[in-house]
Amino acid sequence: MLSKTQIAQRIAKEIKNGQYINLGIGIPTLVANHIPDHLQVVLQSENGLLGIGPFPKSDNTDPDLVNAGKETITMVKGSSLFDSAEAFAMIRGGHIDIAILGALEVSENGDISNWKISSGLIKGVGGALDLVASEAKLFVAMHHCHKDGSSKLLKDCKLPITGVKCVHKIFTDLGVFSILPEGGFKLLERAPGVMLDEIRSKTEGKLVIKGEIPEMESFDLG
Amino acid sequence: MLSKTQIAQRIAKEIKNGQYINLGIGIPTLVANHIPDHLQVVLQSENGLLGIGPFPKSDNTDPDLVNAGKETITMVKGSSLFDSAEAFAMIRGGHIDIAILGALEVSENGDISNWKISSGLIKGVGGALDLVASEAKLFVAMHHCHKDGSSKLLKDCKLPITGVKCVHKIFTDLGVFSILPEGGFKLLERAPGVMLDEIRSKTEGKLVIKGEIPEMESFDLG
Amino acid sequence: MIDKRVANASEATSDIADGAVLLLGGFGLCGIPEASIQALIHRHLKNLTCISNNAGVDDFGIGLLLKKRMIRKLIASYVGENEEFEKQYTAGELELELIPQGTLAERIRAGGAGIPAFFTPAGIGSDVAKGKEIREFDGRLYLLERWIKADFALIKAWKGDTAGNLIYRGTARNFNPLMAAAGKITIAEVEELVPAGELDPNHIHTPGIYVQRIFQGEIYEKRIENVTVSA
Amino acid sequence: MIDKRVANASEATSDIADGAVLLLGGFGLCGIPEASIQALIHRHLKNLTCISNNAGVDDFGIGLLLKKRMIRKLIASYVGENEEFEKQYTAGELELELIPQGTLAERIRAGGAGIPAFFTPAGIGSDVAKGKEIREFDGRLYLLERWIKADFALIKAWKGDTAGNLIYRGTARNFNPLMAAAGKITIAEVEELVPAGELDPNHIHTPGIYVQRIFQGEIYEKRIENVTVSA
Repeated sequence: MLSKTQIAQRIAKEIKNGQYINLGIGIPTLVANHIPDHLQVVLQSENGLLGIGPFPKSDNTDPDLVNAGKETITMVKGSSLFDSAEAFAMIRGGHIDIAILGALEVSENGDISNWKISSGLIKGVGGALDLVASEAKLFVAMHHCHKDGSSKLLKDCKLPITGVKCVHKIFTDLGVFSILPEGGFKLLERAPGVMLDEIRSKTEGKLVIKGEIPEMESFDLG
Repeated sequence: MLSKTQIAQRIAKEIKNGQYINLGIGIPTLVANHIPDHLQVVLQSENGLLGIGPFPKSDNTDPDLVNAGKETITMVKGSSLFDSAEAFAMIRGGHIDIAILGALEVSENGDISNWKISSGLIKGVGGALDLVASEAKLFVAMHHCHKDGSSKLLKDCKLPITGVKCVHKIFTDLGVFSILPEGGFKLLERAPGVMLDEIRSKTEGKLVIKGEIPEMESFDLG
Repeated sequence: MIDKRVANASEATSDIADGAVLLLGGFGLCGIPEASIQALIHRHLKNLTCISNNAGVDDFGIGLLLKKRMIRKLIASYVGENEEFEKQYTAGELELELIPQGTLAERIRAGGAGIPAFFTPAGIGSDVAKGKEIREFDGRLYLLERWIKADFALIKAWKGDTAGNLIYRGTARNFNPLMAAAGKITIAEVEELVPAGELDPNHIHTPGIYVQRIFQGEIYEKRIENVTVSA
Repeated sequence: MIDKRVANASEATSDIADGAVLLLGGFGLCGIPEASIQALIHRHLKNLTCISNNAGVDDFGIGLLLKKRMIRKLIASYVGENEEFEKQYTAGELELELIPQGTLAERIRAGGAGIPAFFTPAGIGSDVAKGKEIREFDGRLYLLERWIKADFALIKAWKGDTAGNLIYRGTARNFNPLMAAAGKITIAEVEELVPAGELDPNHIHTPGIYVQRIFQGEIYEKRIENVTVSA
């Protein structure tokens, strides 16, 4: 089973040179720490920045410089600042290559539910609806199950849906999955030490296992 | 009969403190020279400038600074530069108070035709369609008649229409006219020395003359 | 140039009345009109409609207006940081309309730009699309969204000049420029107010035409919502 | 940061092929992509669709492409300054689509921003509205306009960095930023190309994400269409 950091590390391996990427709140934010230095990629913050840098040193926080999670950040060289309409023009207009989001549920046909809900009340929709409706390749980063043990990989989403047929790949603590065009979670990789039976038992939606499923390449577990 | 400069001078008297104004090509451009110094007004150029200043001295022209007529200009203190989408957002969004345009024809219900036409070919529509459809008060500056002597104040426009029921006031070499809600050119002022009969004979559309029509206040004829 | 100066936040906001519809700039607590909000909480306003990306926190930003029960309706994309909101909402005292963040931004931009409606893909298949016209363009589905305009826009910039031209700083820009254009009366507060002509026309983010009143705020707390630092 | 540099205009435009749809920045002769146009006229391209506010003059700007008969269709708001256009148009060799300037700007902006269609008041009652959907919002009539996108956008800025970030100068900005976002491949030429990090992020007009290729042009004639001076 992967830690949140390891899920982020695994997703980072998907990133290619020259890509513009939007990272959602939670595990996706951690991906930034694991993008190899030799890759030229740019991280977008949908409040209005291209070129998110590392978190600042404690003596260098700037209240006028926050990411979409309202966390203090820095800017890398070559950044640009803009307003929120321009930020979403980039997203809606297909200029962002990859969006990495957390989710509460994903369905076997690629629907996603990721609205913030607390005691039955939807507390926010944020920028996710625009991201999932864009042409960006959508990666989902999440735990395979809820805290009560129930699966997040479902036949149909039970929570309000954020977007339909939009998820490209799912990265959980148990493995990596793609969504098949005809529906179904296709298992691509197992997390180190995780057995197929565990994935089967924890996946409520249709799971497709074809041939030998490789174990994830081991990586720094730090 | 007024000269072009005098028509511009007369229009300038309509301008009030605090207004944002778009001046079209031709006579409207001349209005800028006659706005009283004590008024705080801002001239917009729809290619992307608020705060047009006087034409530059001959040793001070800048190819990167032109107005909507592609003429070299200067900027006043407090100007701002922006792109053409923003310029028309200002127009369409109702932020410009007055638009002053030239016209080929105006109809008695306030329609305007002012597209550039040469030998039967429409050579351009420019920004006029956006201006006439905006909430800006529309002033038309033009000669009362075409060169062949035919009237430009018509019952119906014969040329392709730029905008319907949008003209607020018309300033010609013969006088000042408003458009009545029920249709008709209401004569407000005569140009110095111009008789009612001349205006009657040169106005093809419905002319409304009620009571004494004052002669325009004399102004600098320079 | 037209002089847009007013003395302070109280004067700038004095004609905001019960039932007014307000646009409030900022993202989280970043770039919010602190001074205008402070001026409002000293008055006894009722039934405000507040349109802002967030609802502040309980003791800062729009949260202060919520606490004083001045707000009847909130239009936002995310209100998860505000506990007071939940209390009033559950008690049925507060109306809430959640709008996807990009759609919220574009609807406000449309309001300022005179575009009464536009099509967007955001929300297709979700509850957001309920009751909205859906149409296919080039093989994809889009839904129709309307413009948003308001009686007043309360915005915050870094520098401004007396003609109302504004420059923002960092990500404190966010919704402020869009809202500036969508307010019938736009009230801008700045950290530094300079004479017209001192700002480079090429660096201005919000042209003065969108701003009806401008003043320099006295103190800016600029509270940080989530201080996150690296080792 | 992603390095968008290419050697020169020839390399930048080498894959523009017959039948391509091009957006060309500039207003009149102000802010036009001089170097990219020069590179194109040395090739034997056919059937281009050129979208630009104007058509240049006979011996400069888009007029050069017209003279070489590379253009099949022109989409513009005003072509009155170009005689060659009239000749070819009258001979039936050239198609022309005239679009109101603000609608042209907004359609291109929509193309870049992923808005497939929007309503605008411009053109109601005129020939521009023919065949278009008309709808009433809040008591006024508006017509539906579609986005404009292109295979390539050729734009010109003042300063740029290797990451594709651009700053324009004066009114040479005009259509360039909108077109940058609406080109599938956007080719930016600049008077001065600097390393990423040298431009203030707060002064950038076009974020580098919209630019796929950037180069520094060699010489800029910057011809003035109408020199007008005061006494």
